[in-house]
Amino acid sequence: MFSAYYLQIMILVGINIIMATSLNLITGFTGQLSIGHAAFMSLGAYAAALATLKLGLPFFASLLFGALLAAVFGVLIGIPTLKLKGDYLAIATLGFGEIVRIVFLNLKITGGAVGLRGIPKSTTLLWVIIAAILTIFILNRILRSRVGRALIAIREDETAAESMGINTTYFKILAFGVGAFFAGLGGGLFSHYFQYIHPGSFGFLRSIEHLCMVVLGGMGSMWGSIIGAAALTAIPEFLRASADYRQLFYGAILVLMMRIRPEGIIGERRSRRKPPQSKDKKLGKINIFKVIGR
Amino acid sequence: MFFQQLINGIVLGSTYALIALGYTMVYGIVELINFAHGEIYMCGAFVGMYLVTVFKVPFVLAFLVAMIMAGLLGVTVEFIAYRPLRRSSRLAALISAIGASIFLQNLALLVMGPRPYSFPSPFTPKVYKTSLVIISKVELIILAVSFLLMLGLTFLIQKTKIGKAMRATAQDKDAASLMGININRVITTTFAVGSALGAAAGVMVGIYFRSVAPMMGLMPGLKGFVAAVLGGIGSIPGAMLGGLLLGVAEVMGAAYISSQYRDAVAFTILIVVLFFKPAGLIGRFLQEKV
Amino acid sequence: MTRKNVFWATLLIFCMVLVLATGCGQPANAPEGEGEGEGPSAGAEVVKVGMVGPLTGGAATYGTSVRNGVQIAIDEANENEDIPGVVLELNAEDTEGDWSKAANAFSKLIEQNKVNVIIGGVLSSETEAGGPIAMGGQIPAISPSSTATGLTLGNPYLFRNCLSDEVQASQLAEYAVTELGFEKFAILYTNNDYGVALKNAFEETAKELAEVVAVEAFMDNDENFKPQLTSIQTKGPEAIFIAGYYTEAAKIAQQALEQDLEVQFLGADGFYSPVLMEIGGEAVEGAIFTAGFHSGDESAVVQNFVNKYRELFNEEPDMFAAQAYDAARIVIAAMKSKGTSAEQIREGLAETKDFPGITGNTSIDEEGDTLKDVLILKVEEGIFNRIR
Amino acid sequence: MLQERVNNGYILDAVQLTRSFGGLKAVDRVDFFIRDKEIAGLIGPNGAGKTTLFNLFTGHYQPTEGDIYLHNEKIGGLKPHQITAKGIARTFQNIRLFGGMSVLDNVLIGGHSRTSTGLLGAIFQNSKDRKEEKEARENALFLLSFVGLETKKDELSRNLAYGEQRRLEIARALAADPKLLLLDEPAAGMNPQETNNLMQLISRIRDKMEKTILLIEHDMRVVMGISERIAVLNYGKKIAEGSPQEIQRNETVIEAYLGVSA
Repeated sequence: MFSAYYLQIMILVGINIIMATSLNLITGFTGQLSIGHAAFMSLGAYAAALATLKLGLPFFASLLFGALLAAVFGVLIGIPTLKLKGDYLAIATLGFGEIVRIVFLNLKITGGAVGLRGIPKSTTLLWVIIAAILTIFILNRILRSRVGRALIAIREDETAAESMGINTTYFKILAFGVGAFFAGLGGGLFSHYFQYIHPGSFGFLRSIEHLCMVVLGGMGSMWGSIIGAAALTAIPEFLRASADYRQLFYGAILVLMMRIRPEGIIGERRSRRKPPQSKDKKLGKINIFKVIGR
Repeated sequence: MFFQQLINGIVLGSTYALIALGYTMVYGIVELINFAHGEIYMCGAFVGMYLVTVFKVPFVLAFLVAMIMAGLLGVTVEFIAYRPLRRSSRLAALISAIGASIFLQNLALLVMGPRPYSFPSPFTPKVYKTSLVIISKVELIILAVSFLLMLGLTFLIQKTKIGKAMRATAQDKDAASLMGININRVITTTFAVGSALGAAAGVMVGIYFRSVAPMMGLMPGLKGFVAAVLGGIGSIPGAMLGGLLLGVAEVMGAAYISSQYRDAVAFTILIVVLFFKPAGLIGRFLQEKV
Repeated sequence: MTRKNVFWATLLIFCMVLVLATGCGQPANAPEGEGEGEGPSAGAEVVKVGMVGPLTGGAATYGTSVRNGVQIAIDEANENEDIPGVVLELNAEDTEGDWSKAANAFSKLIEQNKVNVIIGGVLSSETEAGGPIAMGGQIPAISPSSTATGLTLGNPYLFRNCLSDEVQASQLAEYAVTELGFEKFAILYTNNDYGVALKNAFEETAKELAEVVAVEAFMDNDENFKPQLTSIQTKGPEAIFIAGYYTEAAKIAQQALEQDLEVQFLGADGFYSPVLMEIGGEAVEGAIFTAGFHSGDESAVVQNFVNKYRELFNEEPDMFAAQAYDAARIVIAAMKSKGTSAEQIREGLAETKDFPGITGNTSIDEEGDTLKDVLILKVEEGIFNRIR
Repeated sequence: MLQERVNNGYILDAVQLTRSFGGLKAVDRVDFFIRDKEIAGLIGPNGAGKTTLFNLFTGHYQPTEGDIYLHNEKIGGLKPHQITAKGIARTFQNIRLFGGMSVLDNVLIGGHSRTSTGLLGAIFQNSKDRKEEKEARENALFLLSFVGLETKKDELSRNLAYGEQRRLEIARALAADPKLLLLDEPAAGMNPQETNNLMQLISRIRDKMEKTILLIEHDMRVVMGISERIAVLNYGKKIAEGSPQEIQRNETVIEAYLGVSA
């Protein structure tokens, strides 16, 4: 058997796989940069914990409740995406994440700044594995369907996607909803593993960690997110060996990895160059003389 | 009380504005969110503090040296962490920036230790009172210096040759390059100037709050970034306006709504503004050409 | 491009190797030449003591102080051969101030390092997350600073050595009304478990005895308190109770001075650090606060600690360091009386009674909570003087 | 919601269509119609408002004034994806393929509005959804072979040659099974051989698939060669309309192109 430490890391890897793949759906596949994934995680974590503690729901039902609540908020935050693009969207999601964190820090029912304790330890490695596999399976099915194609088309070219009959608004919100659902699921597993939750762990640094997993693994690659999540969960633990230099190395490793493989561990190389442009139209203008003059 | 709070907000906002300028300049040229900017702000503050307390350098000189050193640091970070990724996806550059930020923060932690250092004010403390507001000398100096720096930056960008090159590069990098503008030089200058402004903010915040610490860049860095976006990222007047607005919003939120929800109020304002002005207050929303 | 990549990849691998290399040399205070028959530790049994706290991130200053305090206690025990035939080794793990990472640190110390006892976590949230893990691994843990109410309830493996927020805040409120004669209070608290607990206790007592005119919050690591102070100023309190740590308290005092807000500052043990005066300067002069430790105490144990701390770390100890030092010494005392196995340490900790610590006489009750004397200190001419 | 209109036999009918950008009228009171199953051409000098007119038809721009009817149903003000669902598909002047997706996937996306599998369908994939997907694939493969790209179906679309990308865009638009196909400069940047193939393809689309086609084109050999009716725009106004022969003889048109004042 594994030691409890390795077991814990594996559980965290599993939860982070759920987090990274679900963020990948939003950011990697649909192309909507989100720096607020931890907010969905915390919504799921708190909702599931409170469902267990206050409503006495069984573990499975609490998880579902947390995930659904997160999905509702995912749809709500998806609505500003109607208008926002790129970094503006990123900042709006970051702001949303901070708002959620501050609200949890001040609410009575969530224990506020003291945190919420006494959550039963229901999450086991088996649960996490099942949840992670289910997440990957469902996300894969979505991605390989008409829905997934629509999402990827939005990433590739939103205007063209709209011309193909894709209701981009609807599908962007759908991506946020589905992504948030699984983030909430991850959060529920998280709270039922640690038996305690506090808003401090769901700040924007956590969201950025999720984003790092996705980008490091390779945007828009399911395997990439899985590897990215595993790597970025394990590396900091591995780096504990370096004691005081740990965070220093962590920063350096992020820079170096991006230098070596800017496209992520798994991911195709794509440059920022513009798509092929049609050639000079003046040629066409000359042609008209020929035709008309004939 | 309202006017006092307004002054509080403007002073806070002007430091945000200075930080936001660094973000927005870099973004305007290379479309990169320079996440390490908060750390450059911190390093600038440390250099200033060190020169003043250990080497007894006059404050004005220390201030300038801090700006220069931070400029050099900014250029170094650009060279190591961003330049190799210029042709890669923007997110790769973002992650590299985050890595650089973590690295610098923890380097400072290792070298300087975690305890905050005292940054003694070089000015004799003095408070000016009117019937409406109370304002301290340090606050007046911060306002004046911020204003001068912003004026100087505007001059640099509007009137000088390198400023023109910057504007051209921001418009279209390829075209600028074809016109014989040395893009690398423009980018280096942008990082240097942006970082120097960040350091100026760091030193001023250092003397304002009397302390310097390795973690001091984290929140102001985030706020400066938010301010830049609020104003319309890439726009220099936007950064100034965004900084001031964020500062005032935060103070008013704490004063009239709830100090517990201060940041939540500020971020709600951000989201509402973006909802109505999706490209920030001054940013141009470019309708995509079909 | 490819050749460049090879270069960077090599650099990355080099870094990794460096990590391992530094890692191997890490147990900084492991006795030299372990098991090779040198020095006093010849053939000695090594007992590992874990420490968990924020060594990086916004709360690093508190975690580092705790590590320093524990370090001194362990070095002393090894030097004096307090526990015959046993050499203590400190294993410190970082949490970045994030409780979920604290849980990893607890797990790692218990499972990988095989520590027999853990001193930590530092922040209450860290201890909350680590407590169940310590219980699961049947390793006792003693927090030097986690003050959250009810933290140790129902966990026989969890102890703490710190002043109770409730006790110190209510005692201070009482003192401020009855001894100092204040009638109108304002409270400015940091929005974390420490600040909230202090605020609640102070508010309750102060409202019974006098009036609380304003309550304002701020966040950890905040620098600007002007809006809150401006609001407070309009309510005209005579004293402000700052429920928070020294860095913020010094800045609050400083900014109040700039704003012409002349009031008495009150605080709790979070004030106890030389940083308060370094940053606060004139502004914190006269501040009154509760504490468990006073470096001006002439007793030999206190002076010994203060001198060693100065010598080793080139700075003055703060409250965290003092409480951590005591926590470690309580652990060592437990080892001495009961033995060094985890279970023996747990028994020893549970039975701690009137331990003569530098933070006062300390007993641990049946819930794992501490009973301590509360001192009241005042800043006078840049130093802390005991006034009660 | 959608007003009905007297049937006049036109597939598309624009009435007094105007679109201003600030003070500039990019399209100025244009009346324009397309008959069922015809190939119509739209020409005009650069900046005449041709692409703006296209964007009005496809919903990328909202008309400032005037109405557009598709089969007598008002479509002005609808979103692009709604208009696609109603039966207008387009290609773009500066090719806008989904570069990171395979050639086949590009065509499958084209069929988005003709399929209905939603989120739950994607997850549970019952027999109806599987059947729909299978049919969509078959149809996409048919369209690829129609434009001669069946061998490239698994390649990333951005790796295709320029002319192939143009043809893929057409296949993608056809997958939406439109009544009206709008082609924005399909021959731009093509060599004479490719242009010839393109002209044949356009004719085949109309003849075999019975589509109505409107194309913007600068290459007069293409426009004059395959269009049955041509409209000419200049400075946002329609200055002429008629058969290719009529247009070639039209004085105003020649003036507009040569820029000679009369």
